[in-house]
Amino acid sequence: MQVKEYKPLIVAFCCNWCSYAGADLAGNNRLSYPADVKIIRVPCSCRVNPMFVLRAFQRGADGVILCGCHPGDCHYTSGNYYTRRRMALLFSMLDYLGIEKERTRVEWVSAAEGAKFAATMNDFAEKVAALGENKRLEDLRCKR
Amino acid sequence: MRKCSLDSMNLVFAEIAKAASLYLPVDGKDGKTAYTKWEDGLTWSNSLNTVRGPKDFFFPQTENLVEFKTSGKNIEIIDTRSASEDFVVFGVRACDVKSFDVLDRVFLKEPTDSYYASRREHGIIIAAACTKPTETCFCQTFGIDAAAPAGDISIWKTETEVFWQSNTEKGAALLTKLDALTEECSTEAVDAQKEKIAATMKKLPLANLNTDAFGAGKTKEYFDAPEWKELSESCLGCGTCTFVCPTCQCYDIKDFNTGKGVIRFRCWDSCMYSDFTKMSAGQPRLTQTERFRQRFMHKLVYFPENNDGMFSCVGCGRCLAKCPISMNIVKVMKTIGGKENA
Amino acid sequence: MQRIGVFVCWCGSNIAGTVDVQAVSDALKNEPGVVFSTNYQYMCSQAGQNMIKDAVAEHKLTGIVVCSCSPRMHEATFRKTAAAAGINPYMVEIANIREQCSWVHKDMVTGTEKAIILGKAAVAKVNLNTPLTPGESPVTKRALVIGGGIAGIQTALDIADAGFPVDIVEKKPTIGGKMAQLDKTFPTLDCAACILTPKMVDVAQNDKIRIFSYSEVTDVKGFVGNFDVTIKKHARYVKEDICTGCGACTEKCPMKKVPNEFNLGMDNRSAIYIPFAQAVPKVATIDPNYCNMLKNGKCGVCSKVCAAGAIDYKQQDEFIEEKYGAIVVATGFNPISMDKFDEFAYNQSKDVITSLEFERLTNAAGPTAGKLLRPSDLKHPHTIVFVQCVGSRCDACAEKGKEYCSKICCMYTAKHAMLTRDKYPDTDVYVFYIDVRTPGKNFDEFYRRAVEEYGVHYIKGMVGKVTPEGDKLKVQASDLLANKQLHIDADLVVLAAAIEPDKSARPLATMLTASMDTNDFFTEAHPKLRPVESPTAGVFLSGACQGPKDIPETVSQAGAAASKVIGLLAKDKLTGNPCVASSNELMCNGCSTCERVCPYGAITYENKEFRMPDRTTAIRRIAVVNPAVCQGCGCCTVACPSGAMDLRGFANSQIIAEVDAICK
Amino acid sequence: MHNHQEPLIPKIGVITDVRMDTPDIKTFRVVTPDGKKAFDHRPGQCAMLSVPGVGEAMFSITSSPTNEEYMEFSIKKCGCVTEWLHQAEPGQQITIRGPYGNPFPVDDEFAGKNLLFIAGGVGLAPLRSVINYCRHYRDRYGKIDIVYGSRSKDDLLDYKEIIDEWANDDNVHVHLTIDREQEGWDGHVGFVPNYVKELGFDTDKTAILCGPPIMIKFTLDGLYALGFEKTQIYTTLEMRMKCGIGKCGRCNVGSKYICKDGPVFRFDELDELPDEY
Amino acid sequence: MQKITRDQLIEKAASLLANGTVSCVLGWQKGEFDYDITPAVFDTEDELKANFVWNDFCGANFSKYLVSKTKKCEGKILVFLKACDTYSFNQLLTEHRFDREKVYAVGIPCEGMADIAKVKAIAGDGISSIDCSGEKMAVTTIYEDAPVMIDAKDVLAERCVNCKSKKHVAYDELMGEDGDVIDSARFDEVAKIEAMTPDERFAFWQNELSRCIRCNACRDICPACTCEKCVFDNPNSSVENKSPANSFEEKMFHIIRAFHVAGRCTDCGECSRVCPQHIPLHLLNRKFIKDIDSFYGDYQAGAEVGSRAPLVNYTTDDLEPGEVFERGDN
Repeated sequence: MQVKEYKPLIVAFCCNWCSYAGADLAGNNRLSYPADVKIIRVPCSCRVNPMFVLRAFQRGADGVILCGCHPGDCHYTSGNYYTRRRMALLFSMLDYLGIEKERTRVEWVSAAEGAKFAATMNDFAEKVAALGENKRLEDLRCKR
Repeated sequence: MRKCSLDSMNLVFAEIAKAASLYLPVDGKDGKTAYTKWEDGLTWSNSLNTVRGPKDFFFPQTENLVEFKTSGKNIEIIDTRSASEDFVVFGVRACDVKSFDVLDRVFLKEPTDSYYASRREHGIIIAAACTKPTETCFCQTFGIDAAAPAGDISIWKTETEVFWQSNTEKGAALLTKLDALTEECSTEAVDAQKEKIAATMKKLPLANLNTDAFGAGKTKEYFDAPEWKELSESCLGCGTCTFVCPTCQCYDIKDFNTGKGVIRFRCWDSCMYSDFTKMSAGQPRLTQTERFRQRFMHKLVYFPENNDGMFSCVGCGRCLAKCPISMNIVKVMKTIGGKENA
Repeated sequence: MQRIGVFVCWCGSNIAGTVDVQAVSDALKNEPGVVFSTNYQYMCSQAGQNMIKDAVAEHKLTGIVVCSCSPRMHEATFRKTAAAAGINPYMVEIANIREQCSWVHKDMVTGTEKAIILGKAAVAKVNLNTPLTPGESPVTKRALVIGGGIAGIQTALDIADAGFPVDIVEKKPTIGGKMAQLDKTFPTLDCAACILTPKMVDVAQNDKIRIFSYSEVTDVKGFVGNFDVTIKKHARYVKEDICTGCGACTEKCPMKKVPNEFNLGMDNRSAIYIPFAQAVPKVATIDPNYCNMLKNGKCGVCSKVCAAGAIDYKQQDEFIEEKYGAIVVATGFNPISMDKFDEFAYNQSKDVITSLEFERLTNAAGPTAGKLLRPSDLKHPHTIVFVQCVGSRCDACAEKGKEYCSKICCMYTAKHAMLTRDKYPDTDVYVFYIDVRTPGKNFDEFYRRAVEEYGVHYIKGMVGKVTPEGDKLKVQASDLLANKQLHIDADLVVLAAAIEPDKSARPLATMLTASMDTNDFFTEAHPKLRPVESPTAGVFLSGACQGPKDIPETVSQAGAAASKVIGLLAKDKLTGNPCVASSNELMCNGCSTCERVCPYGAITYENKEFRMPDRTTAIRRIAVVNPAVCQGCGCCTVACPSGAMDLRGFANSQIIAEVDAICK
Repeated sequence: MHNHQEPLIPKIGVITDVRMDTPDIKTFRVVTPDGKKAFDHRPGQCAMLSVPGVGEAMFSITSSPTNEEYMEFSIKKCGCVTEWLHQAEPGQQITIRGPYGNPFPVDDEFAGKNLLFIAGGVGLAPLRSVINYCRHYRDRYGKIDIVYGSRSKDDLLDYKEIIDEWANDDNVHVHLTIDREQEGWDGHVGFVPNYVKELGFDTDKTAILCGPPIMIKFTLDGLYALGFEKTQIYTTLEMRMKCGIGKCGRCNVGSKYICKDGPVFRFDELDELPDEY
Repeated sequence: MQKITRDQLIEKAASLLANGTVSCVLGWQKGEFDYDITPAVFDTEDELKANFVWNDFCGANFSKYLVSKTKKCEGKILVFLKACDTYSFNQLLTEHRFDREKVYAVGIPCEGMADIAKVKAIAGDGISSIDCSGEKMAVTTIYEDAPVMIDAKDVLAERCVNCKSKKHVAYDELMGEDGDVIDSARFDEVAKIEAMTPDERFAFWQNELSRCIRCNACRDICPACTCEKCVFDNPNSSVENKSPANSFEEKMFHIIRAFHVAGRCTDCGECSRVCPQHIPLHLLNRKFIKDIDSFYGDYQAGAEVGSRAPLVNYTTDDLEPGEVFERGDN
């Protein structure tokens, strides 16, 4: 019997200036990472509303990752500092509600870090895949 | 009339649960009572006063109506209704039983609501006489006898025994299934129980509240009463009273796009919400005062006008207990209906 | 609903090699809003672009999705194509199926699947796109420079040189700043006054430059290109336009016991004074704290001796309102107060001085006419101890001092030590240091000369305590290299005090909504790439207000700031980024949360009258975003609890639509 | 399967034609996928149209029941459903259910009467069904007067039909007016209520009103001044509706449900209702 | 028993009305029973004498009402504020939600408010009267002849057991003595949940949140939730919903609600008080407060007007989101 391989769905929010460019660089260098990762471009990581993160989980995402410029390097000077606080609190709350902590992550990836982008995505996808389907934050109506 | 010992109730529940899902009021960890699906060993709460009424069983807070799938310009309509399964709701108070009459008036009126009708057909109500009414109870105001509940089957509970009497064919059929666990008996103990309950009812603080001032034809008299403003002054416009009310039946129909299709569902709504009557063109009930008035006028005047004098309140007291700011229908009745009502 | 056209690019085999482009364009055909879908070898080519233009015309497209390389490559190209085809350029979205799909995935099936999903996300977004037009605002072609030190002077001269009018606001009676107080400058040892004062004269004589001396900025409104600034000109009780600067009044003034701030209080001046000989503007100023006439109406000598009749005891503070297109902050620095450094006995002995005081002591125009005499007894000091890093590079948790390196101290201390040894070879000079930092051009050579040619004793270690004893200063120090305690009987101790931003900077930053770091240095828009701009558009940074700097660095930054200003003022209109935040006033709470996270000060509040549901009206506070200032980061949109604040081009609904499409 | 008919489950409707009537009103022709009328209706009744995922809304059926081929809906752009519909093209499917509400009493109270229709703006939409019904059974009614006004000539609904057909009928008198002078308009200029007063109708008529609230208010005053009784005047109301069958509680005004007991009311009936519509 | 009496409050209000300082009074109105008290606006001394109450059941926090009432009332409004209420009062001022000039705030001491559920748990159902004027609370029911005497400490509301401050941080006038900020054990419950395994935590919250009926009482009573339009009511927000359609919806609602008030929530406890389903909503808010305190330093919303809330602030060396879990495991 052939078991259908479980493919996690991962939504990655990438800031336009660093991480999205980092992802492009990973592409330029042909550094592969799972196709399960789908990138959404945002101007800055601070544009990511916790609601977007929850929305992704509702709609069936198994993991959500935010990528932004390294602290201190934000194109808008301070955006990622706010991201850092917001997501620290959000992730801690999700953990408190019993949501697996490996499903959420924030990673700082600069435009020069194509390799880091690919490595991060490989690692994240692997961790999320190990957890299996997101059952705790899914909306059954949107079941894939 | 039949009876069984209180100790044998687990067997009785097991018997009922063989053929249908059985729901009964169970005390939760927080001391609050809620209808819970019976599992072996689960005992029946001494308090029948559940936080939420049994309305959900027939008119759930959310239910899917129909699904759509779209592709290009085309739409496919998918009727997702499935046949309801039989279920039994046990331990319903007299007031809550009466609330089904109120809901029937709305949902079974032509054109019949098939979702509700189907559940009504498949549900059996075992009503229990109240043993311990509380200060918020005022079912007597609406002519409801807490000691003689309607329903498919009525039961009375004493210290050691439970007495059974069927009121409908459905009830009789179910009771027959319990023959082995129950025995025929006289009504003596029940009559005594009824008297005891009646005596308690007289002692309730709201025992003298009456509906004389309300009913059909009172629209003009009360609509512009200045007291509405003061009564609604601190109303938050939340939906608590509506959602715990066993007779409130307003609903909203909404679409939910799952990404794979559109689910059209309905959910409880509240006339206390500011968007309830809001249209793109305008809003007929602009302020909370108007929305507040609508709720009580509907229960006390409009509904009786359309339903042979039946009020859409059964005196269950839930809104008295749950309103965050302690504003409720009793205060409204006393204020709007005149002080003589006090 | 939009009429969307989807264009899938093969990029030769770059995309088509791993993605079945036909399958992608077919799959996207049935997405909501899509009325046309095709694929082509090179969408960015002229032929590809023409294909888009034709499709727009033929299918009356309102939106375009290009599935191609990264938007960082060709978003601009396709926006131009859209504009040429007659639809708004912001109705274009790119699905990145090359860098983020075909190039990172090997398998055709996976690649195609992902490309379709990315395409769907782009389609979902375009469905919610709205045409955006960049806002335009006019530019007032005048610059304001706040601070008249070397930074402000250089910036003003450079801007004026390009033909734009500039105003300098200087809070002191004269421009010149710290550099005017210096004696020689490292590493070339040319005299500060000799190179500064001609520039001051240039400023005075430049008809494009106005100097508001003895003035300060009290209010700033507006935004880039359109600042409204209020300048308060303090009453100097002397008519600036009439005073010839002859100095007769200063000589005759009976009140001569006023500490002379130019010489850091080491000598006195009169109540009416001209700070120094080459002051610009060279006009007298009456110090109202000391003038008898102003204090109790008795005296009036200056008025009598003034041949020009320039004295005006009734003069009032004057408020000037002016419009500017750009503002340059050049507020400079000050040495920190030595009050907290009891261990160096600064407040106990006159002979413990700061390096800036030492500059005045060695300056020919200083209190000792350039002779190095110690302040207590005006004797020539034979042993001088220089202490470096006083208040610099302190622990974060220390109660005094600064965490940062003040940068200039190593060099000026080397200068002082060298000059002392040069002029007074009989003097023993010790320099106590933590590190000697000499990274500038010719800096290390300079320092080595001090040690090697001039025999300055450089000792790695810190001075622990200075105790005045008789006419000596007992200096207790450690020599870290020799690992021993030293005791030196010094005649003079010179402290290289840390420098800090001028106190006026903090309130100014608030007025400008320019951000500052914890040390009150202005923050730059980007530490590497935009070092002379403040994050607040139209506000530029010059000199030490941004961080410790020496003169060459200050001058180069001043020039850089000027060139940025010139670039701005050269424009007739400013075209904004249309992807800016905007607030829905009906939902706005006016809670100020958004304002607090905005790095650009783009959000202000106004009270607006609203009709309430019960037909009454009420005044509500609402946020207003200035699109000319907003840079579109979107931080405010998340801070806003009610969702009133949204970002054009990256709206909540658009991002959610993308999420939904990806998770479909 | 389920044994009950469910009123809340709609049918599929296909938009077969879209006509741009005014800058913000379009008229949609709707049939079932097999090209028939979705259901029969009476003049003045409404239908629930919906776009899955966008929402459902109640619209009056503007075509006459005597049209046996299709239904028409004249819809003004004012909310998300209407906005979506305005973008729709022929061939687009939507959903439809109904008919809802009470009709105008065309076969009883109106029979044999002279009729005066007064409409403003998109208010003509519900009346068009009645007018065409009455025109179809022309001999059942007396004289028909139609007063119709809009902001401008371009905002007049069904202008072509009015000019080409209604105005040419026997004993049908069309009185058009626009709010402000306009080039190419040689008809009456002024607001509907004033025009009604100017025209000065006899009270031997039944009046049927539909339009914006402000127009209704002043026209009523005018009609009363002319001697009309409340029992002679009808109108049709608009309210937020969800179910259309008198259950969801939204369109409740006093003891009436607009969707079930209305939308057509005679003014003496409206007097009994609290002023909340 | 409260230290300050009803009569003292009426006297204070009456004198402020009489001398024209205020034009109306925001106070507690007596209800049908002795515990169901309604916030109300009183315009005259007679109204106050007839209907004003002050006892152990006057828990309602009036701060939020100031947002709407100050817009409507012509003159100044007198508002009685318990110490905990003053924090909400300040927080609303920080967010410019009402005009301070239109309010005359009188701080009143509070000995803690009673939870009627706890009273009923001891005295039983069918309460006919509650007398809080004595040392002990005397509760009479229709089922017993003699009143049940209850120590007020035994029936204190959870938020009062864990009272965070008896100090008034805002007032124009203070009646009685001011208290102190209390180092309460309010985070113990949170810590207990943190100590559970993720599965236990999930089960705990699933059980709690699945009871939510989305009545919005928690939001509508919350003094931090004063949005002109809540995202959950806004059809354009994409997250609007009226009902718990699926267990996700309640989680979304409660997480986002808690997040929106994070750093602004003063921990007044009204949400848990009014929840008809007895969901311990304060444990969500307190989690954020606890995290904020431990990640970014102690911060009490509303302690002072104009303070910069942790989520609109940052330092360059804040901890990374990935580090929050490591701390949680300690």
